[in-house]
Amino acid sequence: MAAGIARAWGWFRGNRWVATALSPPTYLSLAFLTLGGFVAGVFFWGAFNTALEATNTEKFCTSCHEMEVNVFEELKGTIHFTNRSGVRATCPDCHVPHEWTNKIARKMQASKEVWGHIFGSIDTREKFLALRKHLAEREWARMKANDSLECRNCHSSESMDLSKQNPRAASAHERLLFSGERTCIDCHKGIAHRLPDMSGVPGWQ
Amino acid sequence: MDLTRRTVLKAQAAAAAASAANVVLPASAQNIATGEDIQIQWSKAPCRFCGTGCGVMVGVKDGRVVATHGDMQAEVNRGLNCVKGYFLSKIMYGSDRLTQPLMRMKNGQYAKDGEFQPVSWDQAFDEMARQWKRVLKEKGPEAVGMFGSGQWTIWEGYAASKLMRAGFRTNNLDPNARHCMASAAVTFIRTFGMDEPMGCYDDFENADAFVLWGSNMAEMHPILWTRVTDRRLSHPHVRIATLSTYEHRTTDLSDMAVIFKPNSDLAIMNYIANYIIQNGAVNREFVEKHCNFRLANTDIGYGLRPDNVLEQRAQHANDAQVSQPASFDEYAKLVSQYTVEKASELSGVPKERLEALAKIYADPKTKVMSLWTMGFNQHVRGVWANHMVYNLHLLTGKISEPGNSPFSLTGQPSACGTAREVGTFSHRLPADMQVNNPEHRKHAEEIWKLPHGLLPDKVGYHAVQQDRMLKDGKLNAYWIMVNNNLQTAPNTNNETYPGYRNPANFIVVSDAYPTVTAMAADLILPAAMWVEKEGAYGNAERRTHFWHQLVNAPGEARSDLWQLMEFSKRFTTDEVWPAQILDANPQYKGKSLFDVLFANGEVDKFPLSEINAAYENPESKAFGFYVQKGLFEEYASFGRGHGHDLAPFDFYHEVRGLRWPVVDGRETLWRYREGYDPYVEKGSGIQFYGNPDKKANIVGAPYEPPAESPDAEYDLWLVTGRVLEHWHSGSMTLRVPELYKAFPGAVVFMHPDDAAKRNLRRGQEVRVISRRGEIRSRVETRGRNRVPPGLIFVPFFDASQLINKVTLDATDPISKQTDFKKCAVKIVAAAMADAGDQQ
Amino acid sequence: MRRGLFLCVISIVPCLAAGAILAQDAPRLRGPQPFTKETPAPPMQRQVTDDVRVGRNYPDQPPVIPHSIEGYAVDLNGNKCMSCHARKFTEQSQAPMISVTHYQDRAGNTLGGLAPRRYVCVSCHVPQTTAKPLVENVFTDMDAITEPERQPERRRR
Amino acid sequence: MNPECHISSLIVHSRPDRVRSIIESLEAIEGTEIHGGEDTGKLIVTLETSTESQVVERINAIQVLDGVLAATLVFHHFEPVQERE
Repeated sequence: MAAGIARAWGWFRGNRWVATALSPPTYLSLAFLTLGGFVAGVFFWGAFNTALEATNTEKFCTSCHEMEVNVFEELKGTIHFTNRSGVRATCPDCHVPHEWTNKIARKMQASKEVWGHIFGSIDTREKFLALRKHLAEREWARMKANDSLECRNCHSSESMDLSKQNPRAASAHERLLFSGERTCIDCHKGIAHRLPDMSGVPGWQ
Repeated sequence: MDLTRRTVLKAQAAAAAASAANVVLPASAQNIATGEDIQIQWSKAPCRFCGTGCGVMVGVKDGRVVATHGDMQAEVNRGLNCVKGYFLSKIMYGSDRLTQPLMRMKNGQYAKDGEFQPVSWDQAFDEMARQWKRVLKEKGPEAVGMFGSGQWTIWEGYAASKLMRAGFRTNNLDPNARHCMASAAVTFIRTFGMDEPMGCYDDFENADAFVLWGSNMAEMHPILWTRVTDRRLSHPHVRIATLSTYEHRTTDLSDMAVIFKPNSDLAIMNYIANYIIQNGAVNREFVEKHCNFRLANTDIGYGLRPDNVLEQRAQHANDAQVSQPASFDEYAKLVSQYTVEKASELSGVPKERLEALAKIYADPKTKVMSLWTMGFNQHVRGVWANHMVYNLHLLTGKISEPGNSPFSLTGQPSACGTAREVGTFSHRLPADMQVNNPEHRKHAEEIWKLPHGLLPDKVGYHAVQQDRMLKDGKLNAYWIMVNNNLQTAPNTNNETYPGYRNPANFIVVSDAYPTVTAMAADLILPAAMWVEKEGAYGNAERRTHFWHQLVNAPGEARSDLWQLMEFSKRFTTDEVWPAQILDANPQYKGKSLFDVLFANGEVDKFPLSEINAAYENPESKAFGFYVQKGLFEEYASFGRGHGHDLAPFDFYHEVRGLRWPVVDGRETLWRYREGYDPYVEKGSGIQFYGNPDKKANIVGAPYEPPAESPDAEYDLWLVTGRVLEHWHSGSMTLRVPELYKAFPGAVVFMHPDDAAKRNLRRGQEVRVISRRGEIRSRVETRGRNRVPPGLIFVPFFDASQLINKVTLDATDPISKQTDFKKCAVKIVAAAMADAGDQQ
Repeated sequence: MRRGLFLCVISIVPCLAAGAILAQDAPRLRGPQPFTKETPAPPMQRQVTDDVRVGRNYPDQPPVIPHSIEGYAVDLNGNKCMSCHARKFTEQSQAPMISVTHYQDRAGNTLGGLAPRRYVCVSCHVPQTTAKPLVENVFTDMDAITEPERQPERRRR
Repeated sequence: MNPECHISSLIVHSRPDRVRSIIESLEAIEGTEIHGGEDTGKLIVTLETSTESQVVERINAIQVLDGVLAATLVFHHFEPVQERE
């Protein structure tokens, strides 16, 4: 094993292109280096972001069987999937932060989900249901921590027209949301997916 | 709130508590302050809707029902009702109640193509009798028929049975219960030799696991579901498994939802039987002592018209009911084909879930209650499905004891009491007797005091066959009571409606409201309903319960009982009985059917003075004797001493129903088990005494495909059924504003992917099209029912979206019950279809 | 009052005779005339969401739900209704508390919380749509009979 | 919250030998009224309270009275107080 690694490393260092890349430039202009670096940077950055964007679509998320038959299936029966004006929230809209640092952080977390997919940790409905509370709690905690940021990407409390809300909702928003006492996820759990066992969750019996 | 109102409410509150505690309050306490005015008379009655048989207290004031509430003393529901039950007060008060007979007329005469005009009862019965006599003369008794109901009171069904069989000498009498639980009823007889469950609702409080086979109890039997959820939520070890072809409110509260492909329940049950055998879970001693094995004839067709290719191709379409004695090993060999792999492949259910389900039955320590309704019974192999679930309970000995209970639920308030126990099926007589058994006919003739040889021996037309025969012009005089068959029968555009409008036929409909069926009739008779007459129902747990008449029917509306008995006066024996029988029994000559059937010395035995003076009873007053009591007591003599014992008539007015057999004033909770059932001989433990050898039959049968499956063109399964808020065809519940507004119209429950694939969206108008017909409806991709891709669910309560124009008239070939749960349809956008054929 | 009722009942008969239809939506009750005629499907109705409590017809009638309950879970995992209507949450939610009858089990014992037999709220309490009733229902509540002046709006057509 | 009036009724199942003393204790509880049932030991009691939780409190109080076997709620109705104006 160790020998194998050493051999690979040797090959790597011995490669002409690598050797060139690692040796200091002797006759390239600074301008070329700067520009080239810039171009390469744009290229790699673009590729990275394209890849990032590709993994940030409903289609990518639901390409996993686990997502498709469990959470996505449940989303289909809700208002976030079909509604009056046809604005659909897709998986990343609610589950991936839009701001870059948080997005990358979330993506790194997601690598664990890939792991889970490969090793089949929720490959049956039964396994998924058994883990659901754990999975839901993680999302609730995340949204609680960022003050329901993903909700607010679309549902801005400043833009709410209380006269268009039913009295019950208007009063709840007035008392709890605008005052900052509560955040969206505190009350609106289980709006896009079915709920886990809610015993012990505050606000639930 | 003023003081008077407070006192009024308080008086009500006290009266409610007093009635629950059986305490008589001093008069002063009953009408505090405001005096006589506010006094409400509270009386008990069973609910008018499903087969659960909840008790309700009905409050009457000035001849009108003003309030209802759940009866605290009713053992079934202990004070609870479902939303329909809580709105019972309003079902009689739809402003379009029928109050006069209406006949199709032209120029003052009956005319098949005339318009409905009000007529008197005399005019109505005159024309009806004229038509009946014409048909009897031209074609004989086989051309007259009646379609009755599991909503008839016990005595109404009994009177109808006498009138049709003994009066008109035809067995063309069938109840709408044929569409509802014929498969269950037939299989009870085939397995145990006696109809109806061995257990009772007390099983709910004793079971460790509930397995629901094709039953959405949360919506269809909400009060029984309260007993299941009560047990589940207060006893953590209890588990609920629900098998269905889609997810619904019942699966929401189930630990295990098993969503299977239509018809594959047969494979699942055979797999479970196989699992039980393979894993040594057979209760050997029980099986050896108490069971026989049989194998059913296979390839039995689908109950379609005989010229249908499916019937011609089927090997045993004509002897579907036959089975052969077999050994345990032969049975084990049959089910051994159903491995978990095969069951999983046929059903689409993951193997682990099937195994978990099988373990519930196999575990000797788990008491299992299996419950089923229309998913089993409305099934082209409904009888087999019923057999298969009994097989599981019999193999493991989990039967006839508290908590271990295969339990068939019923959909109508007296499907058991009237359709089954009274025997209003085309093949049955009271107390499980059969029309094609000469001994049984003889016994009935004796009790009915009729000449020997009078009762016809040929099994009459069953429900679907009646419609076919009406269309074919072989059944020409037809009376429909308390049901809405044109809305609820299968394939109605092709097989039901043409018969009603066939010029050779005269169709009479007795109903309280102008239903779809009434509007297609020639004569509509206005009927009294529910507490507008004295009645009795029998619920799903063998409980017979009575009520008094509490209010009068509006206008000239009359009870079905009055209609049947009054109509019988218009015929003499000479007109309807063969001369040969009359010559041999001259004492019957020249008598009216009323005289020989109802004024026969038995039915007219009880004088009017025996009627409780606090309640009205116009039928008895009309005929001069206590008709309900006379009919009930004569009927009860069929079953007393034969395992169907009923208590004396008056006793039922005192209690909240009793579960038969009632022997020495005691009801029977668990039949066939010593210690509970007085008919079981001492020391025998268990006896299935309905069969001569006192054993139950384990009947093996295979999986067979349904009559019609989706294909490239008709690519979706259609399942039909009910919703919580509406009962059956909605003729009562749609007239209660709160219930109507809760669920105002039928929709097509559809998977979002199926909608997307067809470029459809929620709320869009679509056509649901089968090979037989089509309707327009709206897409629903959300809500209480979550169907899998490839399947749609459409409820049948909405007369503006008659889904039974689309369904297939395939039946179980043995029970003749229609399969309303499986046919192939396609769905297209309504606008697109419109563009194709401009109107 | 009786007379008015009677008149309205008999006035229906000629309508029926003429084949006329009472309400616009009447095919829902009687089906198309003739039966074989195809009828368009009426639009799906909107939910009532005004939160206005609706009076009861009699004391034991379960109140109808004046708001949408779409997507509300009533399953083994939780009961969304109770997160507003349970006693401990009503102060904050301002929702009516479930009736005290709901604290009793089948045997009549009073429990600390919602009785398990009452868990499925929607068996008795149903939301409403804005659909107009198909026919008038002439049910009269006990107060109207007791004190005719109390609820005049109920008796007018 | 708007003022409300709650009317409810109970069956207070009492040990026959304690009926007298139970009645006395019941009468001491605010809003109660006894309508009968002394002879059978099943007392018919109505409660008039202004909130739902008071109903629960009263039932709990009654249940712990000496000699009370069970207090069962039968009827419960409430409406806003200013209904008519």
